[in-house]
Amino acid sequence: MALIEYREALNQALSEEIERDPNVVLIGEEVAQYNGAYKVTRGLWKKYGDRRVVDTPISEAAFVGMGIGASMMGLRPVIELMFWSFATVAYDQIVNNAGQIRFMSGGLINCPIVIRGPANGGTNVGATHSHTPENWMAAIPGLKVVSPSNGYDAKGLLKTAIRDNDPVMFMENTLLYGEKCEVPQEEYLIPLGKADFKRRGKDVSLIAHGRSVLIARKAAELLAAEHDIDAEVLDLRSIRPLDEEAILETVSKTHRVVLVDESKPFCGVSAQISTLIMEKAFDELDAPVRRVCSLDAPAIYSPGVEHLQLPTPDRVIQKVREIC
Amino acid sequence: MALIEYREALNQALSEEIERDPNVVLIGEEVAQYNGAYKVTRGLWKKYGDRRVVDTPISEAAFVGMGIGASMMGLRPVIELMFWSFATVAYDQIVNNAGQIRFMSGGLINCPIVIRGPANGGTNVGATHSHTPENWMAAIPGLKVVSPSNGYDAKGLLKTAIRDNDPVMFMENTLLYGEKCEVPQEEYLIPLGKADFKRRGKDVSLIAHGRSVLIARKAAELLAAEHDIDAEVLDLRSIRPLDEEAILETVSKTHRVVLVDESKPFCGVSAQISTLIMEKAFDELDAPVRRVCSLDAPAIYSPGVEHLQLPTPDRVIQKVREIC
Amino acid sequence: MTKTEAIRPKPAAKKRADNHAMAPINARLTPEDKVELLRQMLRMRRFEQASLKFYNAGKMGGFLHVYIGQEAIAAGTVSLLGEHDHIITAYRDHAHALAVGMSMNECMAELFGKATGCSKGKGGSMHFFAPDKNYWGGHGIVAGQTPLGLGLAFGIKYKGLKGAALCFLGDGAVNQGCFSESLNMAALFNLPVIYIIENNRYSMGTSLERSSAVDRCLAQRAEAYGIDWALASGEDIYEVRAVTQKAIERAHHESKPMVIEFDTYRYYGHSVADANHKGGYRKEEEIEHYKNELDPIRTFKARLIAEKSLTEELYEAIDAEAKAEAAASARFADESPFPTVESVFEDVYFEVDRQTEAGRTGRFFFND
Amino acid sequence: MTKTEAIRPKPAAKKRADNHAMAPINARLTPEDKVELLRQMLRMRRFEQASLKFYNAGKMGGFLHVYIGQEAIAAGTVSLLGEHDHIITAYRDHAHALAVGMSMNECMAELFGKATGCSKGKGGSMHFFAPDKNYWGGHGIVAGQTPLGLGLAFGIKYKGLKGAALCFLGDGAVNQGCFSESLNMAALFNLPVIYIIENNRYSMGTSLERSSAVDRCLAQRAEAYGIDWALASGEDIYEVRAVTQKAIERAHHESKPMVIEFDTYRYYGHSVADANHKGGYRKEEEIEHYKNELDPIRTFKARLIAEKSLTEELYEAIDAEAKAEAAASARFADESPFPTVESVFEDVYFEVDRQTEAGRTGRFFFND
Ligand SMILES: Cc1ncc(C[n+]2csc(CCOP(=O)(O)OP(=O)(O)O)c2C)c(N)n1
Ligand SMILES: Cc1ncc(C[n+]2csc(CCOP(=O)(O)OP(=O)(O)O)c2C)c(N)n1
Ligand SMILES: [Mg+2]
Ligand SMILES: [Mg+2]
Repeated sequence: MALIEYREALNQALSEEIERDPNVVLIGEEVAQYNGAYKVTRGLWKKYGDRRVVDTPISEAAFVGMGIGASMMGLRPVIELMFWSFATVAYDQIVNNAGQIRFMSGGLINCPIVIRGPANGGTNVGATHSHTPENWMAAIPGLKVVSPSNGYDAKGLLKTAIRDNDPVMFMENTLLYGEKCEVPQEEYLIPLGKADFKRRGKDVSLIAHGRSVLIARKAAELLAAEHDIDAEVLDLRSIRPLDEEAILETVSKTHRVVLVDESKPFCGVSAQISTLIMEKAFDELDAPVRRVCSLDAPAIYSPGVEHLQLPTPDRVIQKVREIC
Repeated sequence: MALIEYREALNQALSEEIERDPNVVLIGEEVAQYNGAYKVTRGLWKKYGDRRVVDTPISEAAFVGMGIGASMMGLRPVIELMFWSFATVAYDQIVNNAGQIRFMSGGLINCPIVIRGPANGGTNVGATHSHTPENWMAAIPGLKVVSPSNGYDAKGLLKTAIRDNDPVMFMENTLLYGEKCEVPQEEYLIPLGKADFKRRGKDVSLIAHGRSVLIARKAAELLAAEHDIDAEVLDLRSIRPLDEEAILETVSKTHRVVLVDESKPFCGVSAQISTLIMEKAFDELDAPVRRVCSLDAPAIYSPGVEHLQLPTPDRVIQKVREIC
Repeated sequence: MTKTEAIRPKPAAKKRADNHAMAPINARLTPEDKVELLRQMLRMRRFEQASLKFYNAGKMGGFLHVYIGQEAIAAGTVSLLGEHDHIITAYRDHAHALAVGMSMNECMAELFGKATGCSKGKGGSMHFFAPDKNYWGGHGIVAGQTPLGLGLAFGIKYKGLKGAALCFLGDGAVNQGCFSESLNMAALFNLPVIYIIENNRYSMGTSLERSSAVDRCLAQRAEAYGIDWALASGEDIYEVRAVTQKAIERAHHESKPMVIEFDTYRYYGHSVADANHKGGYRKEEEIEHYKNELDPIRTFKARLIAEKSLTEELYEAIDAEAKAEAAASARFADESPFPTVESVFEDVYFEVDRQTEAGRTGRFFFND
Repeated sequence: MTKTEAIRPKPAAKKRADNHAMAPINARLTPEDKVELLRQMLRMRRFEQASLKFYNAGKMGGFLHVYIGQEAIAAGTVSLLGEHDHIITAYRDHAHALAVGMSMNECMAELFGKATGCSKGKGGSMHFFAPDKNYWGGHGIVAGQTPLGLGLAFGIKYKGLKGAALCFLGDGAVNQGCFSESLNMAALFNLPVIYIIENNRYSMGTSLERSSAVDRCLAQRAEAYGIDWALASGEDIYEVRAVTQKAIERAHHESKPMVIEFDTYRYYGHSVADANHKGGYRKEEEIEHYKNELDPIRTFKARLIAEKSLTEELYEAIDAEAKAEAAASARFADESPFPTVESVFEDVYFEVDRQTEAGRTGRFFFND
């Protein structure tokens, strides 16, 4: 198996799907000649040319909408948002067109589009560029939301997302792009809606997605080493569809849960998971579900502070110890 | 006290604040000469003229942004969105400008704007026009969200919102505009962040906001009459700030909660309230918190079906009986 | 870049009309073809008149935006479309639907919110679709369809087809930013999209002058992007066809976008809510002027009778047939069942509906 | 409507430059005034060169978009502003900040993310603000500031003041829909907003030709809204002042909007990430051409020396002073403390910060 970067894993997924399906087309700002702001699309324009890899002006609403329109006709556009934060200017196209058109047409129109890009804080780019819009998107029935925590998952999930016939919001992470991971040479797919136990444990469940999975794993290691607490780490991988079975499985095993979620707490994904556990596994709980989220304020720029606004292993450990 | 419509109560609030503060200006589509799509601004243009009541083109991003810019300079714009659903096209201005500018400027810039309009389903206007964006907005620290359930509250809360120095998202309801309610002649204000017990009871707490309060009250009546269950009804009035004290008070009194929330369930306001109760009142609960939300799909047009997609007293009663 | 058509020289209207009638695309019409165009316009009108009646009888909910007065545009443009030409419009979408060949039954049933409607009662008046007929809706968010139209054109070009995407929008819709963005991209990528502005002079209660700052006209805004444009009468179906045909040819042969603005007028209110709104934002005389002088059906009928392609009797027969068809569609709609409540969970996710592997993995819906 | 200035006739540049120098707004400048303009440009450049150095030394995070090469625009336009004139720009905002009179200390400290920064370390490079100096930022979302600029103009007009709002944006930003929407509203409402397009020919790695379809130039898009526009050199501070002054006068006296496009160039990359990007999307010779032939500081310096308003010695002294000021600001920034973690909950809600009644009612923050 090759040890490759998360960005390279995504690049392979894109390249393989372009080769596989003539309807796959990449569209976005700087994705072609510039190789992508974060180099996820490196080399693809050179290899596949103008038709398959398309640079756009700074007009997110129009190029996301263009992708939706093209997907209705059977293309499989993969749209890059340079940052998921910029979804704010394309929100109408995503919510009302990608999200509602299948329903409003009584199932006549499909929208097999993928919208992808990084969605995270932690790089000191300030409040407007550090949104984590999983909840804005997953709140909309009709959309799917995926958030891979490592390169292996990223590749398998992105290939699945591209072949999926529904609109998939694919949320990556600039802090993960350079992380390395083993990825097999052979083709593989990872289904959406299937969470993954990244660590088995018996005392407490840490449920997370995206980079928060790394925080949870780090916390789990420290809990084992320093506090004799054996934590299980469940990586949701996709937010909608959601692997409810896996969540309930781990809750009924450990009876204690800490959610780790870089989103803001109010109506964030963690609020939904907590509610789900309340609704489906109330009697399994030996303690209230705890959450570790980003501190509930706009993202601060200061490099001296921003990392403390995000979930840290320390904060996870503290919450775990409150309930263990 | 005069018995007036909810829309008239809002109209009075606008009129009084225009008179009171020369910086208050109403801006939006059809708010002036047409008297508002739902007639909330009726008569105001005629009375106060072009300067105070301004019709705009169909350019939500620009006129919301214009309002934000003007508010930075000390005006108090009250922007009407013909439907809150159209916030999708102005989402960037709301989230990134209204929501972040105070923080990003280290507190140098204030944004005393109100954005108001109806946010509800139930009028058979289809999926794109029936969004309930409380959660999209309240998820953003920096914004405030208000949702009054009757004319008395609507008037007092709107006047407070206009005088508030932070951006307030004020969500009304087309199905309530015609509802009548007693409103005093004298001026009054209702603070944001103060929930209101619309009915006292001891067996179960129904927590709701907006029109769902009416559903909860109806359910409470039926529960009393037919099932001998004495339900308490708490009207949140504002979503952010949130009256956590009142929520915890009722939970510790009844130990059983059903949330009634017209939003979709995934990451909706009800998910946040359920999570809050989990976090702060877990030991007070004798049963899991239950939710009654809109059925989790885009809003159906069909007049024969849409009312069943929204919370109904029947569905509330069913949930209450599951836990009582 | 140059504009294709000068601003309509009002005094020379008669002469212009004759010119358009002689445009090859019109000159080659048989009398039967012409009568068919008229019949389509009549069907639109009778369908919508029936819909108004049943709306007022409480058979529908929400909005009903009728197109009455504008029929020459939908009928004329759609009559030109070939296999690879596609169309998409806003919420005032009934006429375009009938023009592409959707049945009155499925349309009326949709208005009634019935399971037999074209969108199974899920979309309503604003959301008619028939992708099998290259009709992509029916969109409620003002100008939200304009990037989708761009996408249709992108798809056509990507697939190497000779086709055009006709994307309709209103005079108020031009002021939504995504339309400007789309114009820039259409020009930059040479996409075969034709934006057709149906300028009926009002967006709800706001007159054109109060919503749009322009130099000469709305279509001229295309110039800023180097896009060719035309301003034409939307009341004369020959003119509609002649002007649109040029744009389609250019799209087919040069893969170039174009913007066409058609002058037109709606006789009713914006939606049923102000259907009877008179003396408010529009003067009674103004409405009467359009109805009496410029009605697309009336003028076309007169022309066909004058040139003997049509008799009064034939007209009456066609009209009676259209009325009967509309009435029958209302009966069909009325007798059809509502969708079930459970059906709200259908047509949300493709994968769930088909129960593919992807549709069975994980949870998709979150009702408690 | 007519354009104020024809497309720049390159061969006649010399003559044109002399004309601008003789424009009243420039003719009345004393030698001291002129030296002051130069000094401002130098301060901008030295500040940013220092910021680059400390960025590379790991003292900052995130983005750093430097303005080097474009200084004549910020210095020239801001030098014209009076009490009721306001400005707002995008993320390339350091020079505008210094021009309005913000101190290097508070700016550099902001870049370092320190509590002593103009935004208390919360905003960073893209978010400098000084409302007390009529400077409204500093905005990271491309074109997101354009409706805010409209709002500033609305505020000025509403309050009955004689003022203008100068809203800067890039050549890539013109393709965001909210800018087009703003142009329409500016024209419709006759708002005194002046949109200044700083056309440095690239948006990140995309050349103007690949991002914008135009007829003649970007500013000409204003024509579609009946707005007057100008295309001018952004390298000659006299020209910048002369053209901008006309727009300001019009805004003050007629409350009319205007769009100005200034040709300019950035010597460094879009942001630090591609700061040394050479031979990629831009040719080395192109960069050298601008640096050698059109540098706003170099050419203005030469002009002042030629007309004897400046000596080499004075220039060296000013330059040394600017460098020293920048170096001192870095020391100040370095020695300043970071904000506390708790401070993330400050400056979110006015009412909470002031602990007004409204700020004490209900819960505002939701950390578990
Ligand atoms: C983004 C958005 N804003 C506002 C509305 C409400 N609205 C629906 S139609 C309309 C007027 C549109 O006028 P025009 O584009 O001229 O089309 P017409 O109705 O005349 O066909 C308005 C304001 C909407 N549907 N979407
Ligand atoms: C809505 C949005 N899309 C994309 C970006 C990323 N981005 C930041 S600057 C930029 C290029 C802008 O170029 P231009 O307007 O020419 O300004 P310049 O950088 O040349 O000053 C891009 C694509 C963003 N910040 N916001
Ligand atoms: Mg119109
Ligand atoms: Mg640029």
